[in-house]
Amino acid sequence: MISFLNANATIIIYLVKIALLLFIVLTVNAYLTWFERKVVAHMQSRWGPHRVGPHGLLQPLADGAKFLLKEDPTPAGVDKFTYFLAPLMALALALTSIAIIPFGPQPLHLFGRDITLGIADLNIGILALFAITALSVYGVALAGWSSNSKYPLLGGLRSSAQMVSYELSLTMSVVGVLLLAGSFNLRDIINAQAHHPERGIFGWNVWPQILGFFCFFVAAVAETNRVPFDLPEAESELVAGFHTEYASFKFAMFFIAEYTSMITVSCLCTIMFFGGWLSPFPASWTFTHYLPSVILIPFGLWVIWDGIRYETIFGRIILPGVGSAITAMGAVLIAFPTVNEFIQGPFWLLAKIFVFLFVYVWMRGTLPRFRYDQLMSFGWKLLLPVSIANVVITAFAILMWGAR
Amino acid sequence: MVPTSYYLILSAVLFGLGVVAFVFKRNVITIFMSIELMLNAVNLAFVAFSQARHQSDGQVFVLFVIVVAAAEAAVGLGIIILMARNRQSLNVERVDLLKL
Amino acid sequence: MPILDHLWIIPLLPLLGSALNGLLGGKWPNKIVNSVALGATGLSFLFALEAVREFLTLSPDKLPFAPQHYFDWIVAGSFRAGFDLQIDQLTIVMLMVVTGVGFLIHIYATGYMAHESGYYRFFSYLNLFMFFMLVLVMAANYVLLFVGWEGVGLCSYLLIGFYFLKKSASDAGKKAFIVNRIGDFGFMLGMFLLFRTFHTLDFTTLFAAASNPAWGHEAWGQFGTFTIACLLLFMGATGKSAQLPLYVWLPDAMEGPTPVSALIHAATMVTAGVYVVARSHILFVHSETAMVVVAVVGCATAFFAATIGLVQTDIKRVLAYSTVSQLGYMFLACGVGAFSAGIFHLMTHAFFKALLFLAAGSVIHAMGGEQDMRKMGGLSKKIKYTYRTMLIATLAIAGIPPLAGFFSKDAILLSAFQIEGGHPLYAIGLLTALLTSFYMFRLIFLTFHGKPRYDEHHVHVHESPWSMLGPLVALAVLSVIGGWIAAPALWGGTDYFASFLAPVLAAPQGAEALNEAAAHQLEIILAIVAVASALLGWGVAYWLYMRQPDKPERIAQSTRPVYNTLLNKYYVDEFYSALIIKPLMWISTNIFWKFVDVAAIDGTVNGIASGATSVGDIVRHTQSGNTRSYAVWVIIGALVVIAVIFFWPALRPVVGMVR
Amino acid sequence: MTPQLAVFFVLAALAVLGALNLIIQRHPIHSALSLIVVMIALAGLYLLMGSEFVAAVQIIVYGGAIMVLFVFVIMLLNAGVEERTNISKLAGIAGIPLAVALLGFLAAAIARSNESAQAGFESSTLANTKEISTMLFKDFVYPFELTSFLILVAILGAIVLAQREKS
Repeated sequence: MISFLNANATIIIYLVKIALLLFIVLTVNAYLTWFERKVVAHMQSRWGPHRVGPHGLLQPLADGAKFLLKEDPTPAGVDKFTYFLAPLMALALALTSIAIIPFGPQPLHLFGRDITLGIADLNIGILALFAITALSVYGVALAGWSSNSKYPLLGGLRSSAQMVSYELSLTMSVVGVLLLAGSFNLRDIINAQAHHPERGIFGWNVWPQILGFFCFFVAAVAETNRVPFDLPEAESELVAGFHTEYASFKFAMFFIAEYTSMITVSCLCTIMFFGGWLSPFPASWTFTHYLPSVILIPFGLWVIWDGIRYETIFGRIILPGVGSAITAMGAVLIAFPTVNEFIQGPFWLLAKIFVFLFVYVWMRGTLPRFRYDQLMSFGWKLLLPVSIANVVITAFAILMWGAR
Repeated sequence: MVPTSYYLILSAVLFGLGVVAFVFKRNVITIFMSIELMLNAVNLAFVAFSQARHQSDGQVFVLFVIVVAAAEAAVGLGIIILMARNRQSLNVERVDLLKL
Repeated sequence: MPILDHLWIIPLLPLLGSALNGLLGGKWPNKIVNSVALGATGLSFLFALEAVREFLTLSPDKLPFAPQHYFDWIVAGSFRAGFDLQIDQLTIVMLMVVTGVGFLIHIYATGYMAHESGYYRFFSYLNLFMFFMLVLVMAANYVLLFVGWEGVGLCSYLLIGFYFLKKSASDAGKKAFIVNRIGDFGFMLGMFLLFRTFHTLDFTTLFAAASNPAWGHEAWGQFGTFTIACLLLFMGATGKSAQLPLYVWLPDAMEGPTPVSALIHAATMVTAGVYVVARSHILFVHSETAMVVVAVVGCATAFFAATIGLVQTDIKRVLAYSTVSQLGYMFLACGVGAFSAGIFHLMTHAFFKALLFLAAGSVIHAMGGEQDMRKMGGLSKKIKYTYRTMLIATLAIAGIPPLAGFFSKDAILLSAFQIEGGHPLYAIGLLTALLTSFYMFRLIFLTFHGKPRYDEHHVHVHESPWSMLGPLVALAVLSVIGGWIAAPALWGGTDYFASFLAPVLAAPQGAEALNEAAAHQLEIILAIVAVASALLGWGVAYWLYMRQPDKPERIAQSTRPVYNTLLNKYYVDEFYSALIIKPLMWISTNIFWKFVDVAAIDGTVNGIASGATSVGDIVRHTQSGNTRSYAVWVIIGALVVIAVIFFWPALRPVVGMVR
Repeated sequence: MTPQLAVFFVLAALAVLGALNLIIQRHPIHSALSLIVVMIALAGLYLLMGSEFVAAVQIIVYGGAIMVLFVFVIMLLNAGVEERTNISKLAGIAGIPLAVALLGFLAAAIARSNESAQAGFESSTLANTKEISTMLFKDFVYPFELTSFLILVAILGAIVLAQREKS
């Protein structure tokens, strides 16, 4: 047994990592929906889900069960193969793109092996990512075409056109960062932002690349068909866009794919422009290393307090447990400095990703939807020129006074 | 360790299939695709040679070929749209005005 | 500024005048055209005078004056032809004749052509002619001389055909052009030969090389290189100067306006041949054969033309034939080695023959375009000045002392007499002189004396304007005094003309043959004889045409065949046309046109075209318009290419064979 | 049977099958999908050869742009199953044999090529991208500019062609 493990450890480690990542991502997806609903609800001064479990925390599980158990009708006259292929493609590609994201600086030392955080560490990382996003158009387009119905067709047309046009500016807007980093590799890009540890937050790419960041974020939102660019699934005009004809789990696939790509985009934004796992504070401020526990412990205590005075018995049991667990985690970090050191990178990374996800939701809650021609003219006439200009300016600056 | 000739033969096969498709298919779009297939076959040969000789210019040429293919696709598809619009058919054999 | 350094001005002025008139003159009134043309000619005349003055006052060490090199015209290998102008005594004589007489004739023409259409065209041509003539006489190498030579030919063509709507006129022009081509062909061959021999065509170097005694007999012998070259050059001269057998164009050239006949076909252009022979005398004197040929041809032409002149009735044609015969005199002089005499006669002849033509033109003008002497008569009262000037000219050409013609003709006859074996030449020359005076006085009598043979009502005879009479008078004066510079030779003095030309031309050879005294008295005798013959001719003419005017008819009746022969100019034109023109026409019609052009060339071209069409008809069907078929064609092409590459080792030898 | 060889055979089989499927399928969309498969397989082969940049570009441009354009046009024109007309005799009779002959020629020409082609090669990934870029912007800069101009012209042409004439 042990010998077998040692024999092909790498493979096993990879499998484990993949499984773990899948689990995490799917869970995060699920709770992202909950988070979104909550936030939007509070923005609209509603309660949002709160029946299923305390604060509706079990709502995602219920949804998942519903997706799995619902009947899955296949409309008449659809092109079977493509009809089934489309959601698979969408989900597969979305999940694959996560695999390229590195989640932490130094490898985890376990069983006498270095286990890097993150699955694939390609030296054309960002390019591969773009390749995958480029392919993800097919999911939508084919779904729209294959379901043999006019609304999906229109949705598919729209989305494929929209994705192709925004992909250009997406790619272009990153070139500036690539020029600064001089590499496609995501780790290199992050490290390139740590040239001056003392600058902290001011060393990040977002300052020199503010234009690029703007373009990138907008284009990314459009790529993911989120508000305000969610025309492919504009309820008011296209029923539900390309996945009108999809039910139950195939629909779930599209759903998960969308949220996963949201996460991916957030990761990319973080890594490209906000220094990935770098701390916003100068490296010399070692006391900031206790920030995770400083955040975790009060939060845990608040959860306990909130749980004790919760209406339902169930809540009174669950919430304090969760709260104490969080508090314990904070305590552990204080207790073991090595663990604390190790956690710094992932902590900041996740924190930034969380912020971006919040921004996504925020936009969803506030912004109106574009009209189609506005969308196109915005993408072609504003976004693309600006991003190209950004490339030119960056290249010029690097040539003039080697801005690295 | 893959011999270069394997890649070359593969590219030859793909090219031949592309030619077959070019002659065999009637749908303009498909014919166009077969052209792209041939281009890809040629690219494969390019990359194989450049890697075998450790010279990068082959890959540069691949980039050029891709760019040209993109331009060609843009124009060609525009033409196809026009054709479908004017003749209500995508069958090349229904479009035989290409003569005196 | 010394003109000698800027000789190019002299020819350039007429060119400018010609360009101005030709390009802009169409819009201008006649006055401006006049002023331009006359201004150009007159100015170049003045410049020529100035040049002569400077040349004569040139310090002896500068002589001979070096040719002025302006720019290289042709440079090919060792061959070089520059635009070089030279000036020496011979050139001076020609220059004076050309510019002076030319200027006078220009003045005359302004009056004569006043009512013609194409006025500006006429003067443009005339100035152009002046330009080329000046280039001809001032050229310092054969090539440039040939340029002038061809140019004057062109101008004579243009001017003979001036009334190009008249068929006879345009035909005459073509005839002149073509006949001249024959001569020019010989001339060019001569130039080539000279270049091949001397590797240069510049006069100075060429003559220097030619007079080198090293040349042996094979060069100077009967069929030596130089003899051939001289004969070829002489062939050109016969063409240009209307000698046997190429004289036929000159009489027809009378179709042109009279001033043209006067300027080109009497005074200047036709003498170009004589000028060339004199210019290249160094070549000629070395070659006995060439000299003999020149002498004989000249002598024969003189007599021949004179006989024709006897019976012509067209006033201008009489003059034309007399021109031919006078030119014959000049060649006779050259042939017997008396180049200076020839040039002298050239000059005097220019004076009186131009005068004759202009006077005849005035007569024609007076008669309103009538040229037939039989329809004239008794004009002497009506047009006095014309009559007197023309009489002077006639006396001059007939050789009555002390007028110009006497001295020159006398000098020629003398030198013809003096060379060994020259007596027959002398005899014929004498006879020709008699004939000359006969037909000239016949002309005078028929035209001016007797009773009018035209009806007075239609023709209003009137004297010409002064613009025409002025030149007549001037020329009359010249033809009186023109010969006097050579006069002293008669009473033992020096021949100033000959001595003036001496630096260029060798003195007559015959002069040394006999001692001074003998030469002198012989000269006197010959002069008396010549004058006697001239008077005889006069007398005969008087007797025939004044005393009993019906006599000539009867003589003509009695000697009908001879008369007809003369009247038809010995049927030379008919002979030529039968011998040359007809076969040529036949060949070009039946062989070159009908066979070569139509059958062969057109047939080939049309055949190719129709072949292409038929092939296209077959191949067209491959173009079905079906894209898939085209795709298959493309594949076939690709297959062929790849097959060639694939089987290259096998194909290589085949391709090698093909290559 | 080294792992590379195994991967190669898998990808090659994928590519050939995709190409065959392109011919067999009668609906343009399916042909397009099979062509996409071919392209991804080729990209994999490029990765196998170690020219990762070309692989990425292959997928991004071919897969992400050009083929999307095809699919888009097919959807736009709502192209149905292709009709099997046989108007062109020539293509019907000579087409396939000729194509096969061409294929045979190519294969034979390669098969009998010299030994250097038979030998395998070490995939050199190091600094490959950098090398390509330097070459592209130093040695091939003029062709590069030309192609960009070509792209511009193509865009204009596409716009002009595809826009409906205003009436």
